[in-house]
Amino acid sequence: MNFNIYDFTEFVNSIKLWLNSVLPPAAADIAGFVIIGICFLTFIVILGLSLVYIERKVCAFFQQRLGPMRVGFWGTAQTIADIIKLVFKEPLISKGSDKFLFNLAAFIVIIAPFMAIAAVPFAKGLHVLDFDIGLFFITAISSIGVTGILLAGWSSNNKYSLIGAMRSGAQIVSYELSVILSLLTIIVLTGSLQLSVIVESQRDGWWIFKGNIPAIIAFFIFIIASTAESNRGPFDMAEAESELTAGFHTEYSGIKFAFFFLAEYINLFIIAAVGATVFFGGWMPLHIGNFEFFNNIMDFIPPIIWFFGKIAAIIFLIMWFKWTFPRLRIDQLLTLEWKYLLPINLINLLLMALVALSGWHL
Amino acid sequence: MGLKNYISDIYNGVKSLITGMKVTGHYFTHPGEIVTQQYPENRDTLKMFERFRGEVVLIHDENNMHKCTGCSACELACPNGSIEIISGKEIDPETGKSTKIIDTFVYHLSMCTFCNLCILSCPTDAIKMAQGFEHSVFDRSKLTKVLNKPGSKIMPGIK
Amino acid sequence: MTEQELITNIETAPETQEYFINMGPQHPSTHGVLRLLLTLDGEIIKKVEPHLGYIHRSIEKMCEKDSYQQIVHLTDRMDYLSCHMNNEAVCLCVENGLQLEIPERVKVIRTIISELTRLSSHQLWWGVMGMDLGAITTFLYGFRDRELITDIFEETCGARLTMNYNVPGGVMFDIHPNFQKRTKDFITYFRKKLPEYDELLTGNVIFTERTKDIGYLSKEDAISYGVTGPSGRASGFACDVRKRFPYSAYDRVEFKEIIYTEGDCFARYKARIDEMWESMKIIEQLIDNIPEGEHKAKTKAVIKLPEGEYYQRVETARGELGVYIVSDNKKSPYRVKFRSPGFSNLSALDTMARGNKIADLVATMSTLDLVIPDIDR
Amino acid sequence: MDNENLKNIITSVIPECEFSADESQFLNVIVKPEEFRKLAEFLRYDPETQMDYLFCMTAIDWTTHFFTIYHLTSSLKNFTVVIKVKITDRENPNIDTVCDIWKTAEFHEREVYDLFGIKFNNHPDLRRILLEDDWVGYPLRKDYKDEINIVEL
Repeated sequence: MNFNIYDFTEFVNSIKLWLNSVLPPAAADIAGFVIIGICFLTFIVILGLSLVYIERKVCAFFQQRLGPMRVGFWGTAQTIADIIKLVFKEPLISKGSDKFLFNLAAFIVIIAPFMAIAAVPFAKGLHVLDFDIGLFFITAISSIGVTGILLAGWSSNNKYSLIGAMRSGAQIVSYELSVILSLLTIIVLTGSLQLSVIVESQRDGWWIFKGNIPAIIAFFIFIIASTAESNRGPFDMAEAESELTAGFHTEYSGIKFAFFFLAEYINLFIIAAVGATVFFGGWMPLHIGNFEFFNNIMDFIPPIIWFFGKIAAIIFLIMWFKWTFPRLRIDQLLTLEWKYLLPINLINLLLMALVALSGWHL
Repeated sequence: MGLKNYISDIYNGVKSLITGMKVTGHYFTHPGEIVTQQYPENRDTLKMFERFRGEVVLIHDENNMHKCTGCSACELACPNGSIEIISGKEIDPETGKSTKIIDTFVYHLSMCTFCNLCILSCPTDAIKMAQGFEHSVFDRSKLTKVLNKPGSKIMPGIK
Repeated sequence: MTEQELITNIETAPETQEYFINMGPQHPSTHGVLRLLLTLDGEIIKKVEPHLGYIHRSIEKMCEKDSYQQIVHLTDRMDYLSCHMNNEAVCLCVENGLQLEIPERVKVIRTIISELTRLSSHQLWWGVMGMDLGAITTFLYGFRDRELITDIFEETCGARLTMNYNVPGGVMFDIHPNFQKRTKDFITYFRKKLPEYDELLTGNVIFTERTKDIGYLSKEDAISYGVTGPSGRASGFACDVRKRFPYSAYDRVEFKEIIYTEGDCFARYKARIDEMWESMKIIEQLIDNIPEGEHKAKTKAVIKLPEGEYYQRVETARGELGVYIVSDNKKSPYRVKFRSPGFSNLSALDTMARGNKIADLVATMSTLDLVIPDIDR
Repeated sequence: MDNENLKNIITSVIPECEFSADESQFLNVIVKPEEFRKLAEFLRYDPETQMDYLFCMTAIDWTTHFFTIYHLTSSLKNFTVVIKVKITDRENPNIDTVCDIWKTAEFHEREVYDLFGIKFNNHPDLRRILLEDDWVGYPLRKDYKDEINIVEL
C-alpha cells in the first residue's frame, strides 16, 4: 500500500481495491460506508472533546486564568471526565413535554453537522462527498440543525426554551442569507460549487489575497454571519444564559444535553472548514503566483496540517469574539443583518462581479 | 449625509470592537499575568494574614495551660450563641477555697459568624482567632468543638 | 415605523396573548433569590412584579434582642458588598445618641475603608454587569481587581467580606502597618486598569446599543420612588449623602458628586464608573494624612442609648442607607429600622422596564445593582 | 426655612397637631389618622414645602398604640419633617395610603402591613411582601409570639 501524506488519492483507492478484491461489489460498498462512518464518528467525538478543551483553555487565557488543570496533564482529560459524567447522568424529561419530539430534537441537532462534515475536503483525495454542489450541500444541510433547536424549544414545554427557540429561528433564517451571499462572492470567481474545484482554483494564491477588497469584506461578513448561524457569542441569543437561563436546552440533561453541546462545536468546525476552504484555499499550501522556490517550501508542509491550521486560526478568531463582546439584543441582531450585512453583501457581490468581469483579480 | 453616517457608524463600531479585542488579546499573549492560585496544591506556600478570622481557639502554652477563668463574658458577647461555657468548681488544696474554673469550653463553629466580639470581650485574652479555614466536614456534629484540651489547667495568677 | 408604533400595533393585534414568566428565584441574572413575575407580550414586558422575601432573616426583629455591639455584625449581612458602610451607619447612630466624641483617626480610617468598599462593590458590579450582557470576561477582570481590595481588608480587618470592622466608638483594630502601602499600591495599579474597563465595555458599540435609552427613569420618578445612589444620580437627583449630610471625614475631602441627567442604563453605568475615579481621589487625599491617636473611643461595656429616636444616613455603594433607632434606655433598642437603598431602588423597576424587552430588563436590573439580602433584610 | 416657620405652616393646615420635644433630630409632628392624608397632600404639593422625597417610612408598636412614621424631605429645599401618625385601634389599625403621592410608599406600606398588620386604605396592591402569604401574625408587633422560630438566648 502506498501511503503519501501529500496526496491521499492512491491511499484511498488502494483501500477500495483491497475491499473489492476480498468482498463482492455490493458488500464492498457497504463495508466502505461502515468504515467511513466509523472514521467520522471517532473523528467527531475526538474533535468535539478537543474543541471543548481548547475553548476552555483559550477562554481561560483570555480571562487571566489557567482553566482546567486537575484531570490529566494540564487538564487534558477534563472533557473525557465531563463526558463520562454526562453519560451516567439521569436523562430527565419534564412532565408535560412532548416526549417523542423532545428526544428527536437532540438527534436532529447532532445529525445535521454529521452530514455536513462528509462534504469537507480534508486533503487531496481525503474527501468523502465530492460532487458539484458541495458548498450548497453543506450550507443546506447545516441549516437543518435549526429544526432541531425549534423542536427542542417547543417540545420542552418551557417558556424560556420557547423564547430561545423562536429567537434562534429568526436568527438563523436571517443570517443564512449573509453566509450564502458572502460565499457566493467567491463563487463568482471560481465558477463552481464543487469544493475540490474551489480548492484547486487557489493553487496560485488564496482567494482572500487574489480576490481584491471584495474578498476581504466577504470574509469578514462570513465570519460574523457564521458566528451568528452557529449560535455562538456574541450572538448566542438562543441560549443567552443571563436572560433565558439556557434557552432551548434548559430542560435537557445527560447525554442529550451533550448532543447539543457537541453539535455546537462540530458546527463551529464546519463553519471554520468552509471558511478555510473558500477563502484560504482549504488544504492548499500558501502559494504566491509563480514564485517557485517559496511555493516548494510551502508544499513541503503536509496539506492536512495546512487545513487544520487554517481552521484553528478561524476558530480562534471566533472564540476571541465570544470572550470579548457582550451579547446583542434580538432586534439589534436582526438590524445588524438586514440593515448592515445584507446591503453590504449585495453591493459587495456586485463589486466582485465587476472585478471578475474586468479581470482585476489576480 | 445618510450614507456618510452609515459608513461612519460602521467604522466607529468596528473600531470599538477592535479596541476591546486588543484588551483580551493582550492578556492572551501575556500568560505571565495569570492570577489563578491553584489552591490545594499551594497549601504549603499559602499563608493567611495574621488577623484573619478563621475559628476561635483557646490558647494553650507548652505546659497545657490556658488563661480562661470561665467568666463567660464571651458567651454573653456572642450574638449567635456559638459559645457555651460549662464551668465547674475546683478546691484549692492550699487555701481550701473553691474557685470557678471551666469544665468544657464548647464552641459551635456552625453558628459562628466570626464577628470577633468574644475576643474583644475576653478580660484575660484567653481566646483568639486562628487562621485555619478548612472547616468542611461530612458530619455536622463535628462542627461542635471542645476548645480546652483534656487535662489542661488554668495558668497560675490569672483571676 | 418607530418602536412605539410597533408596540401599539402588537397591542392592538387581536390574536396575541399575554403570558407570564417567572424570572427567578433561581435565575442567573437576578443576582440572588429575587423572583420577578413578568407579564410578557412576545418578548415585550408589560409588567414586572417583584416578589421578595426569599431570604428575609428578620434582622430588624433580631436587633430588638441584641446589644448595640451585636447589631453591628448583623448589618454586615444586609448589603454584603458595602458592609463597612452599613456598620458605620449603626455605629454613627449609636455614637450620635451617646454624644460620643470620636477620635479623628477613626473618622479618617472609616472614610478610607468606606471608599475602598465602594470601589470593590463597583468593581464587582462592573464585572457582573458585563456578564449579564453576555461578556463573561469582564466578570473575571472585575474580580481580579477586587481581589486586591479584599486582601487589604483581610490584612487590616480580619475578613474579606463581612468584616465587622466597626464597633460603637471606633474601629475594632488599628490599621495594619502595611495598610497605607498596600492601598497606595492598589490605587496606582487600579488607575492603570480602570481605562481598560472603558475599552472593554464603555466604548463598545454593542454595549452602548444595549444600554443607551434603555430603562429610562425620570428625575421626578427617581425622587418619588426614592431611588438613590448612583442610580438616582444618573437621573439627575442630587442625593449623595456624602455631600449633603457629610459624616466621618467627608467634609474635609474634595470630590465631585457625579450627576447625569439621561436617566438611562448607560448613565447609571457611567455614574458608577466615574464614582470609582472619585473614590480613588478621596482615598488619595486621606491615605497619607491619617492623624495619630486612638483607634477607639472609650465606651462602656454595656451601651444604653438615652431614650429617644436617632436617625443616621450614610451613602453605601447602592444609595442612601438610613438607620432609625428608637431607644427606651435599655441595653437593646426598642425598634430598629433599616431604610435599605435596594428596597426603594427595586420598587422603580416596573416603571423602568415596561415596554422594553427581556434582555433590556436584565440590563436595567444590573445597572440598578441590586443586592437581594439588602432588599429582604 | 427653619423649624419655627414649618411649625406655623403645619399648624395652619392641621390646627390640632402635636409637636414633639425640641431636642430631637428632626421636627416631629404627631397627627391623627384622619388628618394625615390632608397633611401629606399639603406638604407634597404646597409650593413652599414641596416635600417630594419620602426617605423612610416605618412603624413602631408602643404596645398600646402604633405610630406610622414618615420621614419627609424636599429635594429642592433643605428641611426635614417627621410625621407620626398615632393609631390607637389595635384590632383593626388602618390609615390612608400615600403611595399615589410618593411612589416609594407602595413597597414601604406593604412592608409595614406585612410586619405590623396596619392596613392602608386605597392601597392598590396590599399583600405581604417579605413573608409568605399564609403567615400568621405580624412579627414586629411586641406581642408576637413564635415558639418555633424565635430562639431566646
